[in-house]
Amino acid sequence: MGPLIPNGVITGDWDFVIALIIGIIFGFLLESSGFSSSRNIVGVFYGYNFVVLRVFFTAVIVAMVGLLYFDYFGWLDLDKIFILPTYLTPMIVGSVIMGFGFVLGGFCPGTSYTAIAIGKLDALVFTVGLFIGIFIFSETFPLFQDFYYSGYLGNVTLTDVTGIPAAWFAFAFTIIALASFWITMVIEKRVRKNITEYKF
Amino acid sequence: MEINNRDNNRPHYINPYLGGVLLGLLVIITVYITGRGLGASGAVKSAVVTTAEAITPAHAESNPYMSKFTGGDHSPMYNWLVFESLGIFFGGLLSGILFGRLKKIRIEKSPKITNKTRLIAALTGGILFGIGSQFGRGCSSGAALSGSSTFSLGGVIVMLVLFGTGYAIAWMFKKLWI
Amino acid sequence: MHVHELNPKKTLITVIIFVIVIIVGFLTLKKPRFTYKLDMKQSVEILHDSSLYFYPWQLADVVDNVESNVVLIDLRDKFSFGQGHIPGSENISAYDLTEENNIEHLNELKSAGITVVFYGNDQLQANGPWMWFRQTGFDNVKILLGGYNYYKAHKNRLSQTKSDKGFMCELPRYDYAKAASKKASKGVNNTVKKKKPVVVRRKKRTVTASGGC
Amino acid sequence: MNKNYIFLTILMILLAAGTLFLDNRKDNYQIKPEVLLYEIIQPTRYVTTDQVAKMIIDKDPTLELIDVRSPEEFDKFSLTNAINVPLDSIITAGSQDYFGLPGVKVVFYSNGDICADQAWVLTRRMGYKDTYVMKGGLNRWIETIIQPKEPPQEAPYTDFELYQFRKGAQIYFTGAEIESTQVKKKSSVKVRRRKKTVTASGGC
Repeated sequence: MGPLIPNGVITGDWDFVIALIIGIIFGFLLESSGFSSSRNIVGVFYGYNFVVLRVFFTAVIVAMVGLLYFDYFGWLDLDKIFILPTYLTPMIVGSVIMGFGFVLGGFCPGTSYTAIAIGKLDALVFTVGLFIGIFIFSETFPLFQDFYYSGYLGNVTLTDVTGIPAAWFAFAFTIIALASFWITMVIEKRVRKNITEYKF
Repeated sequence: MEINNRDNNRPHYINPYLGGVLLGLLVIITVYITGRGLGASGAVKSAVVTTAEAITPAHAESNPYMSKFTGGDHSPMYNWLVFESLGIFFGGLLSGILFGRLKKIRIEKSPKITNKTRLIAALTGGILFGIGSQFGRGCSSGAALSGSSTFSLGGVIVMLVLFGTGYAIAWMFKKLWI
Repeated sequence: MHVHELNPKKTLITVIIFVIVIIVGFLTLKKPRFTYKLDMKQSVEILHDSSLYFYPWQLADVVDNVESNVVLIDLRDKFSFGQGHIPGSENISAYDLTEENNIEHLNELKSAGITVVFYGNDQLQANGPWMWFRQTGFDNVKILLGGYNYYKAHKNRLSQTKSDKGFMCELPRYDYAKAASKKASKGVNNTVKKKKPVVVRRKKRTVTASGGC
Repeated sequence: MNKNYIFLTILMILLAAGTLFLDNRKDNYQIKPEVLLYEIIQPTRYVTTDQVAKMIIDKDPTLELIDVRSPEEFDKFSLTNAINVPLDSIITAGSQDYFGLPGVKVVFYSNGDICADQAWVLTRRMGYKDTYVMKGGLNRWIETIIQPKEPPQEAPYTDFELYQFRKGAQIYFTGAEIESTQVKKKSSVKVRRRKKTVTASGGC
């Protein structure tokens, strides 16, 4: 049955309405979980607030497990969904750069939109930075075009690379995530004792 | 407890696990409907291409990166991710109103730094994130969240390296936040 | 208050709804009607098994009702069937093969140990269905070599077809290399002649063994 | 600490562990039996020798001819640019590199069309799309392209058009403009003999 749009169950005309609705839910969830505050987000790196880790890992394990069940029930064909292509080296380098941007800026693109919505000036500046960054990238693209396309492995999943069934990855991720929830709880309690409470 | 006194002033957030479960279900629904996951940085890319095209169309066409996204029947802004990002904005607004967080324009920062420092850091962070997201084929929501949910190797790599770098360098910028 | 001291009621409710959806999924899960019983390797191997092919001369007994353990199934449409068919055969059009009562009927024949022979106008028409039923575990299904057309042309001398190769449609009817390039015909001609006696001897053995293909 | 969290943790572990027991029904790449049978019944996979000849003459880059006969037969004669993948080795990993390339039409052929059709069923079950069978095989190739017969006088115009095309194709493939009568006789003599020769190498 699913995915609906690639299978033609829903026509492309509804694309943008659906995009808007999904975006609204996404934004609502990000904001209400506290992702509109950069100090909340960055707290994950200093141990005083693990909200990012909790939301993110919970979302990943629920989605992983859910997709596997949906695939099994025949509701969703996992072979037909888009798999993010892997470009090994540029992805690693890009993620390192993003890591710096994350700690410096305190947002990622999605969360910065919600923070603009509730009136955070730093989020607006961050988004302007995003714009400039992508512009710089496009302008200098010819310089590292070869690098940009290097390390291409195709649209591979973990199963394609390792041969281990996806369910084992879902299970391992779940265990890691749940363990980290309990461990970070202890860390968070300890760190918060020595920290002056911050305003949101 | 000292913290308890301030609970009344604290903004009300939903339980992070509730947010996480709902977000996970949203990813499933999104994949179920569209066959691909969520994303956010793609909208800014569309905006960049559109702006460049509006100012100097010839330049945008000749740029090997931007030309990948120009030349369709519609403007690059007529794009799934742009609409989704608009939705993110309005969703955030809705939640801000509901939970009383929509206030006048303000800057959030550590009390130890000036507004200027914070804004410069935010701008630098934005620029770096913008460049990095192009190499990483997506940002934390597009690549890390949706990518790893669909068991993509690239998605997992982005997630691990992104957070790993964060932890590795966090001590350098401690002053910005605490 | 730490988040772990709050009561995650809503989270619990959401997760339970999620679990209920999964349980509903399990309850509504239908067992697939067909599964492959042979893997790819076995599916290739059966193509060499001459006992899975039904030779035209074997038809003689079936038509004369001597052999009662064989059911012929005509996969052509009703119209062609009405115009002429092998006596004693049943008609299940290829388009209706998966209908519940037809599958049931084939299953009954299978459990009764009766051999089912598929045929179409030619071997090709029945080839796909034959392979499919073999692969999905109907190990009583065979295919009639030559199909109805061959039967029609030879129906009065079926027993003599043992020595005929006309139904073996995979046999080359021409010397391709020679037919296609006339310039080199002389050279090829010589080699063929040399090889000929050796080859003829082998022929008799091979034909019956290697089935239609 | 609320004990509901412990409950949630256990629930999530159980859910994740449950996925380990979902047997992989799809055999990860094979198409469903129902779909396979449905496509088997459709005649859409057949292409005529004329279509193949036209594609070869046009040097159609999307065409990929696969010869499923034995290597010996392949060495003696094969169609232009065909690749030899004997039916027995069609499921080996090396052979599968030829199938499922985007924008490429794979056409199977053999002496007749049974082996090619069997190759089609096997590859289709493995999920490869855009695969076709040359109906009639090389036997019909010779009859229609290499030694086309002139249609009778009362035949419709399209038959003559087709005949014209085949004559052209004949010249293209044989490289010779000889009066066909003589050739026919010659080859028809050899044909009988040849038949015996190849029988030896078995089916396909």
